[in-house]
Amino acid sequence: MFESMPALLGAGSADVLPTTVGPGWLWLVPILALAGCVACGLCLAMRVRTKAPAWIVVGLLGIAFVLTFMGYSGWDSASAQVVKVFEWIGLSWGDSAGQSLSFNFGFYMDGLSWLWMLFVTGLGTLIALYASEYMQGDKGYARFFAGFALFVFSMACLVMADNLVLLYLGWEGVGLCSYLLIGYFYKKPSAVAAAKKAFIVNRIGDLGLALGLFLTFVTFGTVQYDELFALIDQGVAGDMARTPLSEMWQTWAIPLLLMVGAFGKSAQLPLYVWLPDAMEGPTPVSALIHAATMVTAGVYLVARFFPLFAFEGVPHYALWTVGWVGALTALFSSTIAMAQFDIKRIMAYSTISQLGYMFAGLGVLSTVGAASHVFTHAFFKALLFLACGAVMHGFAGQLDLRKLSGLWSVPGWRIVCVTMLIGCMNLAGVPLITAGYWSKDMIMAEAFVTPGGQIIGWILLLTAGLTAYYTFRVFFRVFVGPVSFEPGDEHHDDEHGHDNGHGGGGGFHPHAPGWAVNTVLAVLALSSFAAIGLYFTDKPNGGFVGNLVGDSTAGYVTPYGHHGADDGHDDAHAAAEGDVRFVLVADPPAHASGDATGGDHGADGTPDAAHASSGGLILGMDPHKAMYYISAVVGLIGILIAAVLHGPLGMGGLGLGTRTEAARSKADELLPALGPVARWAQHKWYVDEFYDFLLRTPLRVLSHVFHAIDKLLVDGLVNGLGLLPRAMGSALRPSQSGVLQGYAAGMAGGLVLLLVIVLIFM
Amino acid sequence: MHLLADSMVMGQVTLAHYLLLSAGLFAIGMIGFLTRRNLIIMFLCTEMMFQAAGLALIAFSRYHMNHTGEVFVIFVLTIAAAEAALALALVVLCFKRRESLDASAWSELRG
Amino acid sequence: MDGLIHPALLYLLLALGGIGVAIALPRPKFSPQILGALIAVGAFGGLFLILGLKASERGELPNFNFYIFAIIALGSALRVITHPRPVYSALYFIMTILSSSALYLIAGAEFMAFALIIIYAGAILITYLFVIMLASQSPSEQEPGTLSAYDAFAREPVWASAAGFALLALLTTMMFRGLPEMGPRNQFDSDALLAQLPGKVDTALSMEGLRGFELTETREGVSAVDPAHQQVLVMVTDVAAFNGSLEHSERVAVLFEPGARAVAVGDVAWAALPEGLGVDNIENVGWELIAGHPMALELAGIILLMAMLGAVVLARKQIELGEDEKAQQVINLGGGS
Amino acid sequence: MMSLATQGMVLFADAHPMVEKITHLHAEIVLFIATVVVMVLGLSHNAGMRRLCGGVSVVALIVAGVLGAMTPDMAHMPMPGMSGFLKVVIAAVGVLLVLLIEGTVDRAYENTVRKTGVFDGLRSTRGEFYAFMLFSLTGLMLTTGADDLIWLFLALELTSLPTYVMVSISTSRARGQEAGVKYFFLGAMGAAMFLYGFALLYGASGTTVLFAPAGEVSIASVFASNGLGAMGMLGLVMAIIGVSFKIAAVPMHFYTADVYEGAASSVSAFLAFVPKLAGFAALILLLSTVGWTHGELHDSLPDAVRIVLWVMAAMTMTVGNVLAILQKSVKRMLAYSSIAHSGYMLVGLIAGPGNGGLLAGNGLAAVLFYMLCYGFMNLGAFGVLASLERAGMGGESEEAETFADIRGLCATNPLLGWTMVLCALSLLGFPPLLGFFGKLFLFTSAISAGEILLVVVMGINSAIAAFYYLRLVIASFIDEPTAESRAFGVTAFGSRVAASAISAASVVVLVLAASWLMGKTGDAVAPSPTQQVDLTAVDGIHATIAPGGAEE
Repeated sequence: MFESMPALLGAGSADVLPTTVGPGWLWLVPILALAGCVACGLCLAMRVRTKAPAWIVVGLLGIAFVLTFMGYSGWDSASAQVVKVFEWIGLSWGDSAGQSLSFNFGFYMDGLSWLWMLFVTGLGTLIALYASEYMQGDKGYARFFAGFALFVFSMACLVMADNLVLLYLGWEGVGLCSYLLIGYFYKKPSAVAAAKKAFIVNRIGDLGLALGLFLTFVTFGTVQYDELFALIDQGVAGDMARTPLSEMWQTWAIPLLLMVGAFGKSAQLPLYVWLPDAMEGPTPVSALIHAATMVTAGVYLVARFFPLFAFEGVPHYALWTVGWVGALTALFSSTIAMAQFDIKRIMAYSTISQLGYMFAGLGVLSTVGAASHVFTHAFFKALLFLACGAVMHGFAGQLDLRKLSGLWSVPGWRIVCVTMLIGCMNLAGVPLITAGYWSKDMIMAEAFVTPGGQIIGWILLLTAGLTAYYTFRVFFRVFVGPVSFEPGDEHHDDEHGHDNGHGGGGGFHPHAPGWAVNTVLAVLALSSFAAIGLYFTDKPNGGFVGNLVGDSTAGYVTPYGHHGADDGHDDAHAAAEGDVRFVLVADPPAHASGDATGGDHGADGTPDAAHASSGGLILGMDPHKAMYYISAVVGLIGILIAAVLHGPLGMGGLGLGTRTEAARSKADELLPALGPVARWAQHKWYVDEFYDFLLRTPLRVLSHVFHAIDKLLVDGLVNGLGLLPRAMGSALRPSQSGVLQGYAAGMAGGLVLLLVIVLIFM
Repeated sequence: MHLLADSMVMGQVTLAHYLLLSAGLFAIGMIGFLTRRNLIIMFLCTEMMFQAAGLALIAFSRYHMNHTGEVFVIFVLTIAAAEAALALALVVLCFKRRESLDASAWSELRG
Repeated sequence: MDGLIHPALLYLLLALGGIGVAIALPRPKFSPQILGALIAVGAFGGLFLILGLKASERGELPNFNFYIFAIIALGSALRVITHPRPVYSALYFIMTILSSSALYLIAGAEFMAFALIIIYAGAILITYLFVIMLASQSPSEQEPGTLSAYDAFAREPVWASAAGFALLALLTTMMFRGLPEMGPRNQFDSDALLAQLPGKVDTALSMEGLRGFELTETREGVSAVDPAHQQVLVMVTDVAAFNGSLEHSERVAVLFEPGARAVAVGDVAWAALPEGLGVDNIENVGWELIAGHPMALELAGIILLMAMLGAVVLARKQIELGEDEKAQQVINLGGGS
Repeated sequence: MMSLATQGMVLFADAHPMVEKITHLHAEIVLFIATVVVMVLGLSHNAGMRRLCGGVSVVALIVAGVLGAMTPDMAHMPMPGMSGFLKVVIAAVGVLLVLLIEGTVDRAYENTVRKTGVFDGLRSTRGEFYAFMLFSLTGLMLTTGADDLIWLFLALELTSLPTYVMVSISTSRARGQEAGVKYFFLGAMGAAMFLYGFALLYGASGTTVLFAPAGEVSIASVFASNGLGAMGMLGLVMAIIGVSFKIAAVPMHFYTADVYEGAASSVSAFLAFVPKLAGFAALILLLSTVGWTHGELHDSLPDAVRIVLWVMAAMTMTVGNVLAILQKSVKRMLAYSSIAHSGYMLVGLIAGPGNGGLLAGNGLAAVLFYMLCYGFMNLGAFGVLASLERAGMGGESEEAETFADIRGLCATNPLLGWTMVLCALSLLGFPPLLGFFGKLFLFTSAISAGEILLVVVMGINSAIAAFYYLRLVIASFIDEPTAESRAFGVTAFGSRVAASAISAASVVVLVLAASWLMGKTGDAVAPSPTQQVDLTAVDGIHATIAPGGAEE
């Protein structure tokens, strides 16, 4: 049977990560989170009004983080630790393969799991600490932390699971927590609607995952990762005949189904609609769940099943879809972000956009890039959200960037401003000094050298510029410039005493963040920078994330070997492991053979040749290097435009400094008459013309179009999903007329119709 | 009684006669159930459908030359009697409340 | 056998019957019920006629009485659903039951025929009549001879007839198609039953003057051993099987010496079976009921008990508190003294 | 000379299946005795004695459950262990149903009696109500072990006839009677349909015995040797359609919502479990006579039957779900969802016991397991409604019914609120609750049977179900209590609350035992090792007795 397999696959199971028995105490990590949930539940029942729930959760999550870190330190890299806690389901209905269904409550800890667990527990602790202050005084304090802890528990199950069923459990669990926490302010109808929307859209994705799960079980006869990946590695299905996977349609169908699940959870086109609305939840929830952790579960899922996604010898429909959808999502949502005024919504769209980057990265086989971006994004996006949250909290719910300005100069807000700047720099990809720049570049560079990925690369590059623009638009509008703000109309349930907020800026005193918020922001800001350091440590193996991904299911199918000088991460590792073998279908033969001829690693050895055949040179340079320059330039241009249009360089100019709110608002309007601005400075017209007709109009139109598509088509689709059953129900409702004989007629008619069916098919 | 009794063996064509009659009674019973609005007549129609089944059972019993079908009919009669007892009690109860035997009078629950 | 009735003819006549029923159902204004009934009965008559022709072709024409009672049964069934007065409907239903019982008789189910008359026509239908009398508004209050609105006309006669006759068409199509495919028939086992009715054998033999036999069941029938004459009487239930050379199918008694292993034709002394040594329908049914379905019999008893209880519970005064009691109840609930 | 005496004995034993059968019926006998006891107790003048009814029923059910667990396997059945297993399930759920039904009928009257001390035997319906319930449960247990068409017919009727009475008398409002009339009349029509089907099955096979030991004639053996034929097919399909009235499958579903809404909540809970289980047991038995060996791979029902069930399953799921979305009344919504759940379970019936190949999901085990899950979660949801009441017109209390009535339940009554949330999530199939495992099992079996399209329909329907189950969650967990919903207090009958809470707890706790339970259901439908349809046996029956006279 082996002759039917590609020669490359002949290496046998040696390529699977060897499994070792992990530390038995690892179950404490999820259980601590669950204990936190139970404790908060008790607090809720006992009507505890103090901050005890917060401290319990912070403490327990902190311990969980420490335990995770200990476990990670004790992890023998290049192996997957398996911890079996107890057997959950053990059924068998025969002796042969596939005639049993068993799965454990157990953990499979390879690099991917460790990476995710580290930032899930770490960020979880930090954000819980933040929330301890942010949510202070809210009536549902204990309820919030119960949901929060339950989320961490579910996420831990999802990430640590050693089988698909437990993953599915965690998957649904995080969805439920997300639903409960989005609907946390249940008095707001919009929050309830958003919660429902999130849940239902996620159900569509979950349906894909569930079908994928079943199909996996049908195909492989097991849902346990270790057995599953061993089979995939051997390239055979789990039936008696050991059918080669390359001959089975399931091999490409399973990834497609899993992909649908991933799209739902990670808010990709067209299932992204729930995420912007999800911002109705409390900001810490947005930061943790809807920016840093849960939404990356889709990336995790694809990375986890990467061996199947990139399985050689079958069409890679799923991988290509992932790449293209990711790229388009990135572009699409960044254009929408440009037209928004609500800073949390901007962050939400930017999250979707960045998730698009990650998927695009996966699609172009850069699992390391995707994982790196997940990692850095987790920090800086959490940071951005928390900073926004601090602003929102301080200004009584004001999130409109037209109504906030110059926070830099407001006393007590300096830390928020500085951290916000750091976050924005990361998101915008300010070259060299920000982690976001490196991780984003990793994806783009891979895209350009991947055959067929150039267009994705260009899209991502364009998106990078747009990202830089809208990120700094927020920063310049809100934090720089003259002090001017208008408090929101939201009265928190807490007793902070902002009830005089309605009187405009005059009587309103923004409530500067306290120590917990500032500490968390500072720690996150430092971490965002420190994340760069992590890339450059242990360089031969591609840095911290590269190492981790290399020692996981995502890395054991390492894609192309080719890398720029500065982060030759997975390459060397891959070379050492000797398993560079999966190539895209679209790969030209030359490249494939280069890779295929017995671990020679043509791509690695002669990168230029390989790239010449596939991607060609850009600016006479190796695409990687070129990309570093190009993306740096693009990013800086974006920032520059933002500065011109919204910041110190624009409008009134640096020295003029007397711009009014009205003028700034006008700048965002599409009105051809720009009024006062035109009169101020003639020479600014060029900028404005350029802005209006060459840049802004098309972009506004584009974003309007996209927005319309969003509202009409995608939203409509989702609403339609609800509408169709309702319409069917309304159509069927007359059948339930309440008249006895009407029912009897229905029964008789049904009998006749079914007998006709029998007559036809007999 | 042997004047009426047919030959010992019932052939397939004779069986077809009985089945046609039985199916006819069943269909007429169903039509009656759907059209008549008097609760008592409606129930009478279900009795007719039961009777149709009974006739088929007797015919099959003869055809197969065993008596299980006849015994089945005894039980059908039992159930018909039990159902009739309950149905009539229920009809009386309903009549007391609405002073009408109209089935359509009972259509508050709907949707 | 597939060609019992040509499908086109079958469906045509059924459609005619459907139209007839639809016409016959009572309507508020113009209601040519007689015409409809005639059409419907005519259609059914046509079907039976065709079947009868087919039967005479094959030489298995049913008893002529069958046709009479079949038409009476169907006609009165039609009248049950078309007659606007409930009492008449019930009476016509009794008519249906009576003709059904005649058909039972024709099919040789004597016990069930009479049971049907006693139980159904006698007991159940009388209850119906009683309830109809009880529950109908007395006509004297209103103008005599008027009907309740719900009795006066039928609900959706056309659609209901269409559905009913479509069902009939499907049923007959499939049943006629299924008839020739039916499995081989079981043998009439009433003679085998003799084996299990030793008392009956004993009585019959005594009546024939064959006394003093010890009766024992064997596989083929009953062996009656005459100790004095060292003879064994075996009643063979299936002579053809007992000896392939015999073609007639009377039941015979075979007398032969005890201990004989094989029975050759020459060794057999044939004697006619005593008169009365057969099993009646009622004995068959009784045996099938008691020996075959004893637990079902118990179960039927439980169901009847349940039905009795149910009827009592339903028919007695319900818990409907009067106005005073309701007021009292409110005070009780609210006051709680 | 042969040993005539011995042979005679053997013949006699053969002729009396009663002796043999009665060893399988201990549980039913105990229940029937308890029924009679309860009937008599309910007429007592002593209020204490009258209140014993519930206790006696519970004890009897527990004893019946234990006896049911000890029921010997019925070797001649295609699934010898099914009856014993189901009896235990019935007893377990039955106990909860008894607890839930406490106080259903004569609250107002009991209160009057309590105040005045005057007993009017004519107007008490307390004992009888329990009696009807036990009658019905007895019938249900008998259905699970039916090996004869007559038996099956009687057992099904014994299951359903008492429920007609229960619905009619469960409330004194007109709605109860309307529900009773609809249920009864349509039920009688359904019964006529399956009776006609039974008659045709008898006609096609010449016997009413469904299953018999190898070598004896039964419907299963005749069908196995002669094929189904058009007559058998017609009979089987009519029987299936008629019986599907009990499980509320399309096109026999029309009564469901009206009846569930009109009856008291506790009776609705009863209706959603008892007749439904009876229907599924009957369907499993009926389908077993033809077996799932007709496909190309010997792995499916005969085409026509499969397609009929397919259409019914798809329609049932869809109709139930889309109608459930539109409801304002929780009871009606649960009724429609009950239709939908029947649709899911029909998928398991189509899948059948599997062919033992790769991933042999056993659809029948899945059906039984799902029925078990459904029994608990549905009972919990109805139980919450039955546990909430407010003073209504005329001193009679009203039960909670609409979504508005349970708004903010988690805040006003956390126990009931969380019961509702858990049961709703479980009904939705939310992991890791019990309902999830039920669906998982059904999905797996359907996929292994190759019914991919049906699985997709089922998946879509599960997604649609989210719309209305979430409304339950939202109403009880997220919505604020209103004055209207605050008017509802917890009923005086603590056992109802206990029954609901126990159901919700089971939904959570049984998850840990899910594997064990699945194993049990798997055993329950494991085919009999001796049950091979002996093709030669049938010929043997018709073969004439070989000449040879008296044998040795």
